[in-house]
Amino acid sequence: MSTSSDTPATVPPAVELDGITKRFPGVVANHDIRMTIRAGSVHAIVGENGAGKSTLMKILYGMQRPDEGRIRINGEDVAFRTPSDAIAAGIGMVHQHFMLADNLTVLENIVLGSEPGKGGILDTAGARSRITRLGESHGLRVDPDRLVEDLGVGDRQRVEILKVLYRGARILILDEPTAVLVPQEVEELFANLRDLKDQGFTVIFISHKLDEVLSIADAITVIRRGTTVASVDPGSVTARQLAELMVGSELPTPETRESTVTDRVVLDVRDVTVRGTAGRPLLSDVTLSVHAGEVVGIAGVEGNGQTELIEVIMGLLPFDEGRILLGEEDITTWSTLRRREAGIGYIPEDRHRQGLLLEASLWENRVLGHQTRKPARKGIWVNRAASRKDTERIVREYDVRTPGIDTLALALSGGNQQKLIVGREMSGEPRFLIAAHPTRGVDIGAQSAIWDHLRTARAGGLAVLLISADLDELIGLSDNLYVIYGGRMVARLDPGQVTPEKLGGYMTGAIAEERS
Amino acid sequence: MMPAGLQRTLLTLAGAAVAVLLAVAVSSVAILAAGASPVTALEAMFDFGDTQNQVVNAIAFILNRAVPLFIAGLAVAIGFRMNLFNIGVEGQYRLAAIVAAFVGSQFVLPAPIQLTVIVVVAMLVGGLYALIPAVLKVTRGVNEVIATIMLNYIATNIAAFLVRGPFTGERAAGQLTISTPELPESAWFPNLNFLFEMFGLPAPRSGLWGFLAVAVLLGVVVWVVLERTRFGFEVKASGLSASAALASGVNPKRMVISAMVLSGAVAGLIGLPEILGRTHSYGSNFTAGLGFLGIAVALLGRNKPVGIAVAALLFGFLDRAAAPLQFADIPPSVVAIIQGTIVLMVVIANEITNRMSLRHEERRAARQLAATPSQAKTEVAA
Amino acid sequence: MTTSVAAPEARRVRRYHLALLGVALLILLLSLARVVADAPELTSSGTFGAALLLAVPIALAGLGGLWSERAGVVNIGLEGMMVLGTWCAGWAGYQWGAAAALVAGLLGGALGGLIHAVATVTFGVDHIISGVAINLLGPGITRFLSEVLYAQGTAAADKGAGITSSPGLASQAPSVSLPLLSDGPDLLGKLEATHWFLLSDVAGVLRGLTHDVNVLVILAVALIPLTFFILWRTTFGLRLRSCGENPWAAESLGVNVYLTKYIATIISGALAGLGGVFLVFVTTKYVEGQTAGRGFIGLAAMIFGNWRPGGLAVGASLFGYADGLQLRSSHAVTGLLLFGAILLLIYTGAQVRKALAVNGPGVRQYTAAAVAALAAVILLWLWVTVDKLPNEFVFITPHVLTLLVLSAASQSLRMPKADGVRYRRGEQH
Amino acid sequence: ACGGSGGDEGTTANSASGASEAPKASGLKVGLAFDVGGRGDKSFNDSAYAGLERAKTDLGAEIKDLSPAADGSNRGELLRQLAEAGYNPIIGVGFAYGEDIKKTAAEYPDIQFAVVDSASNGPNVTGLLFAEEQGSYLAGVAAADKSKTGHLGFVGGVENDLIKKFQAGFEAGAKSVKSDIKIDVKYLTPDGDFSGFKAPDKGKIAAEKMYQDGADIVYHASGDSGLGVFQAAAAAGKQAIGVDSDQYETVKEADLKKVIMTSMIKRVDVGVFEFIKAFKDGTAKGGSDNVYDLKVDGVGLSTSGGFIDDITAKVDEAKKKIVDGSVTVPAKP
Ligand SMILES: Nc1ncnc2c1ncn2[C@@H]1O[C@H](COP(=O)(O)OP(=O)(O)OP(=O)(O)O)[C@@H](O)[C@H]1O
Ligand SMILES: Nc1ncnc2c1ncn2[C@@H]1O[C@H](COP(=O)(O)OP(=O)(O)OP(=O)(O)O)[C@@H](O)[C@H]1O
Ligand SMILES: [Mg+2]
Ligand SMILES: [Mg+2]
Repeated sequence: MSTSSDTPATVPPAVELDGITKRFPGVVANHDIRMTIRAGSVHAIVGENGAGKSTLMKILYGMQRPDEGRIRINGEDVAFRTPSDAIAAGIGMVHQHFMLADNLTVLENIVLGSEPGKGGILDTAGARSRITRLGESHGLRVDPDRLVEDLGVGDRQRVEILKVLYRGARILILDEPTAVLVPQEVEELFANLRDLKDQGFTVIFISHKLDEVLSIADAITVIRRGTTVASVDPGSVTARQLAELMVGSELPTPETRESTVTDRVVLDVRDVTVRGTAGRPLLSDVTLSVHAGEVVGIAGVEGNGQTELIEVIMGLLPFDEGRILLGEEDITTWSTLRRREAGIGYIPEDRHRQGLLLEASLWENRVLGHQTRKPARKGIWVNRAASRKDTERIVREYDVRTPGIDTLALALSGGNQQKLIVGREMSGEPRFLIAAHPTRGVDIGAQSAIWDHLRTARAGGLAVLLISADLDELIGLSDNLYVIYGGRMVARLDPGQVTPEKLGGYMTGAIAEERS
Repeated sequence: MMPAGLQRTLLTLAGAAVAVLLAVAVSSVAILAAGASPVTALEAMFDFGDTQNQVVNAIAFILNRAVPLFIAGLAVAIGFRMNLFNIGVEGQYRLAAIVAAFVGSQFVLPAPIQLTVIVVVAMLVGGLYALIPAVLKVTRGVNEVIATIMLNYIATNIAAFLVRGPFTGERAAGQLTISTPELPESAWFPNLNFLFEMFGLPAPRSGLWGFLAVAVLLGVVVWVVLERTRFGFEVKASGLSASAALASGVNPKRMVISAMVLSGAVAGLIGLPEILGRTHSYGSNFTAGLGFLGIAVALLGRNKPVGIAVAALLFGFLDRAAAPLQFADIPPSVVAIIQGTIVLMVVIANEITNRMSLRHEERRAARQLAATPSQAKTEVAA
Repeated sequence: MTTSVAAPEARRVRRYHLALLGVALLILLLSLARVVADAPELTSSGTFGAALLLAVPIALAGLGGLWSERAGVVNIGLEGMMVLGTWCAGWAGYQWGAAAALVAGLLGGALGGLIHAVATVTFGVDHIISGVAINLLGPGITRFLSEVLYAQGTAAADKGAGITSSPGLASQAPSVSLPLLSDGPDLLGKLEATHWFLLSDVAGVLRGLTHDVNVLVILAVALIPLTFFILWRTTFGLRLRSCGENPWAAESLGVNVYLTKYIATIISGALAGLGGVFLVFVTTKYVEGQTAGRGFIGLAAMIFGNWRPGGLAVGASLFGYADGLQLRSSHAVTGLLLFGAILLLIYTGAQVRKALAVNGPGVRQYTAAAVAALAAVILLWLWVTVDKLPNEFVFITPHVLTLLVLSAASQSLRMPKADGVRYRRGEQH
Repeated sequence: ACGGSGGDEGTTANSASGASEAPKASGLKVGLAFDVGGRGDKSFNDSAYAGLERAKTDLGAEIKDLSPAADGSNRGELLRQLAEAGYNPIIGVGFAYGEDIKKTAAEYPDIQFAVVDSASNGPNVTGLLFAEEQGSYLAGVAAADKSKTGHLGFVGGVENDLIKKFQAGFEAGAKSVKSDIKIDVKYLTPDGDFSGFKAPDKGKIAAEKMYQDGADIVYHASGDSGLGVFQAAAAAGKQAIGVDSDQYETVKEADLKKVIMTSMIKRVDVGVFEFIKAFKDGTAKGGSDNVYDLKVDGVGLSTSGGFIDDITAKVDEAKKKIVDGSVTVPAKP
């Protein structure tokens, strides 16, 4: 894919980064980063989670200022103080997480910050026609007058790109744009990007998905632990080699060895429907069962009902029809607390929102969710001594890297926070565990540790419902794989047989409903 | 190395001290602008009088003033700890005070029973009145700040109606204040003057209100409940992260209701020190506004009982200065300015020190971990 | 494309018509209640004039709240800012007249807003906490200033100042009436005096709103559409609202979120201060304590109005109307009971119809209908039996109404998503 | 006595020593504690202060005045601090001091206390009472005489018993002239919510309504809110009656002066001064009330502006009847 258009040597590079260093309290996010990005190319940056990619891009976009180093755009030295400076220099950024105001319209989101109009009055009509034209010429069609909250992920992604194009950016930064897209949508996006490249745009592209990177990039820079470790040509490197550059070691694989599935059903979800407020049901007639010793994986594009499924099982979301059984007992009407007490463990998808009290100590986080059970509880009291002791055990057994158990949770890195959560949820001796994105944002060492813990528990008879966006993880860990699409279970697959491509087909609805 | 908790505490204290100093500086400017000397003002504030009597009176005044403020601060803090803004303490204590004063005047029982009944009635009324915004929030999603503000007005009017109508008591000829019937002596809370007499000091004129003991006890109970019990943990968790608490099985509706009712029940006690210790009835002179001051006291005390006690004493100390300042020909509203600026400065200082200590914590963790990975690696290798 | 463009337009038009229809219906019902309950005050021009007078400071405080909360800063300190506004207006007004009072009041309020902005935006203090501190500080500062500047022996004291009040304004703000209709021949007044069903009521309402109106009232009323225009039709307004919805997105597009929040909060304070100026204009001098909690009520009106200018105007009017009515006639308040009963009966009918239309259990509708019907019966019974409500209950009419409306409608309220959220540059939520 | 039995001994023991320890007054040291609002309220408190100042000039007294906190929570403390600083006599201004004076007077039996608007409630307490109802009665007589429409109004600031005395007297006086006279009554806030004394806008609205309904004279007892009543009167081209001080003199605006037909004057300054003088002369014994009524001109009607000059005879007649006891004015409506 390295069809680099011939550029005369006189054209300066679009971006040059020279010795960029950025320190955060306790972390050096970027250290002496150097790279050169050719104008009119797609340049990929790869690296593990936390390697410092987003930080580097935020620096390039003026959102953060480097402690050291120089930035040159089209050969000229620049010092951005705010994103407006970067925008003025022709740089646009699509962030890793959507940066959209839900209660504003698409139009308002797009024009925000560089609004057309005379005398401060917004020229809505002008903006609308410009957005429509822009959308048509780049194949990014969205209705400018809809509220963003009514849009799906794909549309939101398009709005984000339109935002950048609208500002006349010639250098586009895309920070993990494909994380929430299904393969088909990724293909559409790539078509757009190639189109842009042909029109002379420079694209900086960040992704963890190495196949994608190899298919789109003209050049690749690898970042490890905040510093540039290699610049490679996609034509002369394999995904495996790339990965080893990123990690600095062999890749682990989430392969499940032998089956431990029993015939004892632990969790039984029967015909669950959640209507929600707007027309389309959030979940319709979802049926699935998880056996002791079994890992059931749920594949699906974000926003297709996974969150609702988890919340229904945890008792956080009321549902309109159906039943849920835990073992023999009907838990449909049970409170979250009672479900947890009955042996449901929960590794939430967003650990900062649902899993931790960031401003509380580790041992208090150990109590969280277990406040009614031993060892955290003694009558009406919180058993501090026992909780602390058990926290020490978790820190030891799960290799949580922390100065101590009185440290506040926010001081830990994401991976260590995740290990603490996994340790906590396992220590309640659960019968059934919801593991939602258990290794998201976690470095590779911690990743394989968490996988090991899941496997061990599975061997011990734990029933696991695994939700993940990482298809390799899903295929590797699951005994059974369901695909959720538009709130329905559209397929049940054997992870031993399925390919990522086929999975993607079901996930996007490209392949029609089927039960195997 | 210092334990993390201690370090955080020290930083907080330092921040508070700086804030108080800054507030004093700001007020000094105001005093100078008023054409007086800040030094004179400071002297006046710390001038407790020349005689033992005066000093004892001053101390008793400060304590007597601090008691209701402390209780008010506790009431507010219970809600604040879980980001529940009970602005309605004002209405809750007023209504509780009048009902308790009236009920207490209707019968005569041995003092311990009589007092217990009054206290229980006050807590019940306060709690029930706080239940209204709690239920509205839980069932109808009504913002508790607005609901409690409205309920404050309503409580003021209901209290005015009651004291004038159904609950009114007899009055001496020529007395224009109206009040509920006077409490029987068994409902007069014994004072704590012996505390002074123990040290050979004269008893204060106003008497040291016995409710001080109840307040101290209440402070301990609230501390224990908030810091040591499962309920307290759930309050803290809800305050730090409502979503995490929910996912952990904490029932937010139950928490809102119980925290609000507890807050209201404590609020119900705010009026009792005055009623049981001094006026022996609820009258039209009843001290209003303690609920709002309670918010300030709770903020100063960072929603922790010990801090609230310190803040209440500080406010009591400043309020006492109103008279000596006038003796020194300085406008007494300097006190209000000092109180206002202290609150503002302290909340800002809290914010800064909090951020500093969090950042420090992160850095410390990173530093310590930077030292350990080699060990961890070797362990793995071994 | 055309349909999608037209859709929101159509929606807007429909909403506008609906609002007009609602107002018409309300007046019809009011006039019905007026006739049946024999309480002419319900629709008299005097009541509406008083309502306007009482609603304006509330609306101005509410507008202040709207500006800051749309930018994501919760402003419970409106009361304190309003107090600063009244004092400054009184102080400048007695020396240099009404225009100076206006400017000084705006500045005084804006100063309060600035303090709030420094605390919440720069230092990240919790918004409620900072607001409470300002409410403590406002009365303290003004009392102190009075004690210093209005003390006995000062020039101001000779002009009539005291510690609790400033001297009278050196010049008054002018008042205007609608020529012909509510002044001079006063056609509306004549029509009102006839007590014809509906016609007199409409005339009363119109005359009340147009007779002898202070220029500041006109300014205040104009500020409502103006606020709508600025916040929803200008680039600055878009930026401001984006700070209240998603400041991180705004920041990433080059919006200076800190600056915007500062401006919004300062304007918020200035508007609250303007409410204070209005109070001073009405009383022609500063009187300590004259704000009497209007800042809080303004905040309530704004929430009541779903963080929208039109809505907050309705909320403020409701307060003004209820308060004006009770001040003018305790008897008419009982007439309001009848009015409430009629409204509830209509609501009951609507719910029953909905319940019958829904092809499902419709339990919710039935309960709502039952509760409303019960309430209507109680109100009717009260209206028949109670001759004169105790004053205390009359005083709380507006507050009870607000509570009732909030509990009926709270779930459909939508506050700016990042309202009250601590925002720090470069940090994501 | 609040402290129960234990406290009593201490209290008596202290007060003896307190009195001996307190610096001996070189001359006359008079302390005065204001009600909420404090000195400079242009009303009640200032009137009391005028009496105090007169004591300074006429009697050579050393004077000290203190204002309470905004919530009035330190009234007792002010009295105590004055007592401890050797002031004697000590005066509390406002009925709110009733209870506090009672307690403090018991603690300092050697000091003479006086309380304005509240009855004596201790052997060393003198009540300085004013017959507001009598003054208001005269206001009612004047209003009824002057009224062309036979319709009057009364605006009370806060619905408490003190203000009701004004209402009762006014109604009785008006009815004595014209038994079927119509009197509209409106209070601005309930008891306990003192904002009714500080709400000119509300006073204006209430009075406006009365004028619209046909009242041509409105009497107000509503502190600062009275300003609104005058404004309403000016706008309606009608008249109003002021209260406490001669408001024709204290109100500065010319257009408002015009409408102030008369004011019901309450001579707190006289009460305060007379008490201090009596104390100096050794005749203030405490334990009784000094009633300032029409007889001693403690209350009365002002005549500034000359609006009621034509009915002086009628007013004097009514006054005479009250003074000689043939008419008793009710203190409750
Ligand atoms: N504002 C900040 N304050 C403190 N630390 C930060 C901040 N932003 C980033 N970091 C830290 O800097 C490091 C680099 O983070 P960055 O987000 O750049 O990584 P990344 O390569 O984008 O990871 P991912 O693949 O998860 O997106 C991480 O350790 C992160 O915790
Ligand atoms: N923007 C930020 N501001 C402050 N601290 C941050 C920021 N980003 C990350 N951190 C902190 O840096 C540490 C490491 O974060 P890391 O990036 O490894 O996890 P994470 O990527 O944030 O998790 P996730 O991928 O789920 O977002 C954590 O303590 C986190 O709190
Ligand atoms: Mg990350
Ligand atoms: Mg990133």
